[in-house]
Amino acid sequence: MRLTQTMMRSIIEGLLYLTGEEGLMIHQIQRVLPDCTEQEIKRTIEKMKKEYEENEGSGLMIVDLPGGYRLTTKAFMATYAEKFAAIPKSAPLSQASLETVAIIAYKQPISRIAIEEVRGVKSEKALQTLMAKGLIKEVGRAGGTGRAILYGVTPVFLDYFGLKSLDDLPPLLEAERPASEQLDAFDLFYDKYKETVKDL
Amino acid sequence: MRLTQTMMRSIIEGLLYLTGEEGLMIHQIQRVLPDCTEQEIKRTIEKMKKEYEENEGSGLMIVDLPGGYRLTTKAFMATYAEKFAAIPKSAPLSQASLETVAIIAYKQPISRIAIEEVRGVKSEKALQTLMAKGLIKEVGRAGGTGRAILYGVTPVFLDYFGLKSLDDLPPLLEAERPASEQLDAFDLFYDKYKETVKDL
Amino acid sequence: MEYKVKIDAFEGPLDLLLHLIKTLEIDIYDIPVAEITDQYLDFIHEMRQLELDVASEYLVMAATLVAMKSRMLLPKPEILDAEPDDSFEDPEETREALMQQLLDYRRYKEAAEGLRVNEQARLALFSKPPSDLSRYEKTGPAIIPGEGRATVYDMVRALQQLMLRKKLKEPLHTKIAKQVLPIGQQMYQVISELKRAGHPLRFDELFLYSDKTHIVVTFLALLELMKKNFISCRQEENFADIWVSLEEGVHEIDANDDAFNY
Repeated sequence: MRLTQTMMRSIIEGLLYLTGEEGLMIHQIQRVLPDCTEQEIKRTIEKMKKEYEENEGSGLMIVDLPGGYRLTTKAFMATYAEKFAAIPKSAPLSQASLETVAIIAYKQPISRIAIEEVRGVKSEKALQTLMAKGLIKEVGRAGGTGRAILYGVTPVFLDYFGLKSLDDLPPLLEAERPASEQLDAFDLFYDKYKETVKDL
Repeated sequence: MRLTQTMMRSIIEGLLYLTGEEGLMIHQIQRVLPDCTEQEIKRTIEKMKKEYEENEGSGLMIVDLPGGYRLTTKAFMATYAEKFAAIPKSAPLSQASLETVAIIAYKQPISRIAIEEVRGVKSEKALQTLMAKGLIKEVGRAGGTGRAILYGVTPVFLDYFGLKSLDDLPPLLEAERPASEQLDAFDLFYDKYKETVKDL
Repeated sequence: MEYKVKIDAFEGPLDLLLHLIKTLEIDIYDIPVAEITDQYLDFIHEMRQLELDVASEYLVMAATLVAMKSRMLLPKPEILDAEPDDSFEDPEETREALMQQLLDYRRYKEAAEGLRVNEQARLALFSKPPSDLSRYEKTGPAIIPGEGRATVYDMVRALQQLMLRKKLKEPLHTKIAKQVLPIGQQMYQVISELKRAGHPLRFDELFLYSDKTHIVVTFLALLELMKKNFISCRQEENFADIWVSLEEGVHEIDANDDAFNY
């Protein structure tokens, strides 16, 4: 018996609920609904996404994962969600860790020395933090003496930054772009960043 | 500012989702929405209940708890949840489980305490996982007070790791060698192996 | 110039330089070395006066800038000899290199800011923990998937990492007692162990201590004992455990026997 669109929607919603933060993979849905094509599943979920988004009476939404989807609360819910002590509020990454993981994401595989050359400062502690958080991992060894450890980002990295794949990373500004244009784009960022550190 | 009915509904839906199986108590909602009366909250949820129930496109429903409510999957979802639960997890063993099973393989029969001494961290959850997967089993009891359970690996372990017998376990490198040297020797071997399994 | 920003707000000398370039409205593609050097030094000086701990990286950059500035003040050496003076670093090249470094760092710093936006957005989304599906699980043998399996190498790797972790936790300095371990004494030790056990022992069970000297001496002792026919070693097949047992008549030997006088 073929499933109706409505039935399919309700089953997927139920599974999204059950899997929670783990996320629901498309291949898992296919195992549960073997009669549905990947196309149908994707189309249904895209429709659901839109419905959740447009329904102001709903506090939920569906976000993309690599190979699947996850049901989450909408962003406006953050303040209400945080009032629940059970939800641990994760601290954002330090600036050092953020810069380090950005360099790794764009230049992987890359050694500690190469990272430090770009940043101009020791980056050992940042690497340790990122390893501990599972955002990066050893992906191999460089040739030559010392056989330095090479680092790369993990699937946890994608999830942490809400990226579906590495292709979602914003393109790096080309160093070749005209100086003025490049500077403006940068200054916008920079001003925002420095606004918070004007004390002393 | 008073919340609209729509806003209230969406916040409660978000909270119901976040609390999941545990359920959401009315007094918890009041803490998050101090401006709403118990009456208003109850009325909103009763309305939501009806909406979920009548919406055939939804796999979810709200059930009453003493003093609160719980979001759960509709009864018809059970067969699909079963199908989902039967999907083998493709996630490889966690680092904790790997360490634990390795210690057991090389040092069996061994007690939980002894494993934790080697690992330096609690290992109960890893043991549970390994038991559930059938990779280890109880093989006896230690002498002395407490008569701690001793663990050993099973034939499933051999199968899982593609070993003909325990003698096929690679010899452990001597722990006495300098750490760096030890790692390098191993990495040489490991890199070769990993060349074939390049993930992310 | 006023210093409104704490040095803590900077991620190192490159970040500080970018800040100065911006506040002084300097063209990053044409950095006036003298000016930027003075400003940089002023900033560092101020920080030191405030008794802030200025990381060594900042001081290294200060030295580089000063060197660059002073070379720029010197006249270029005239090339009289055919051989160029290797010790002379062209300050223009140094300036170019610094500019490239700043541009490169700035790209990643910007990328990091982009990721910060992603991070903030992601941190605002919450999900419930996955439901316990065990009530839906049919009992039966645990199903273990074929794909994505850990291999035996993953397992050994995990153990190696664990051992390394332990190793790293150990104190760096340990007492090194120079000791002489006579082979004869170790031969006697091996025989005593075998006697006490009353049955054959696995080869590795005879290595009671893990220091190198002990392992080497024990190994030599075993070879010596085999040569003297005090013990025998048995191995069922390649790579199987080696079992060590006493030969007949060895039970009577005591520590004062000449055989152990090494």
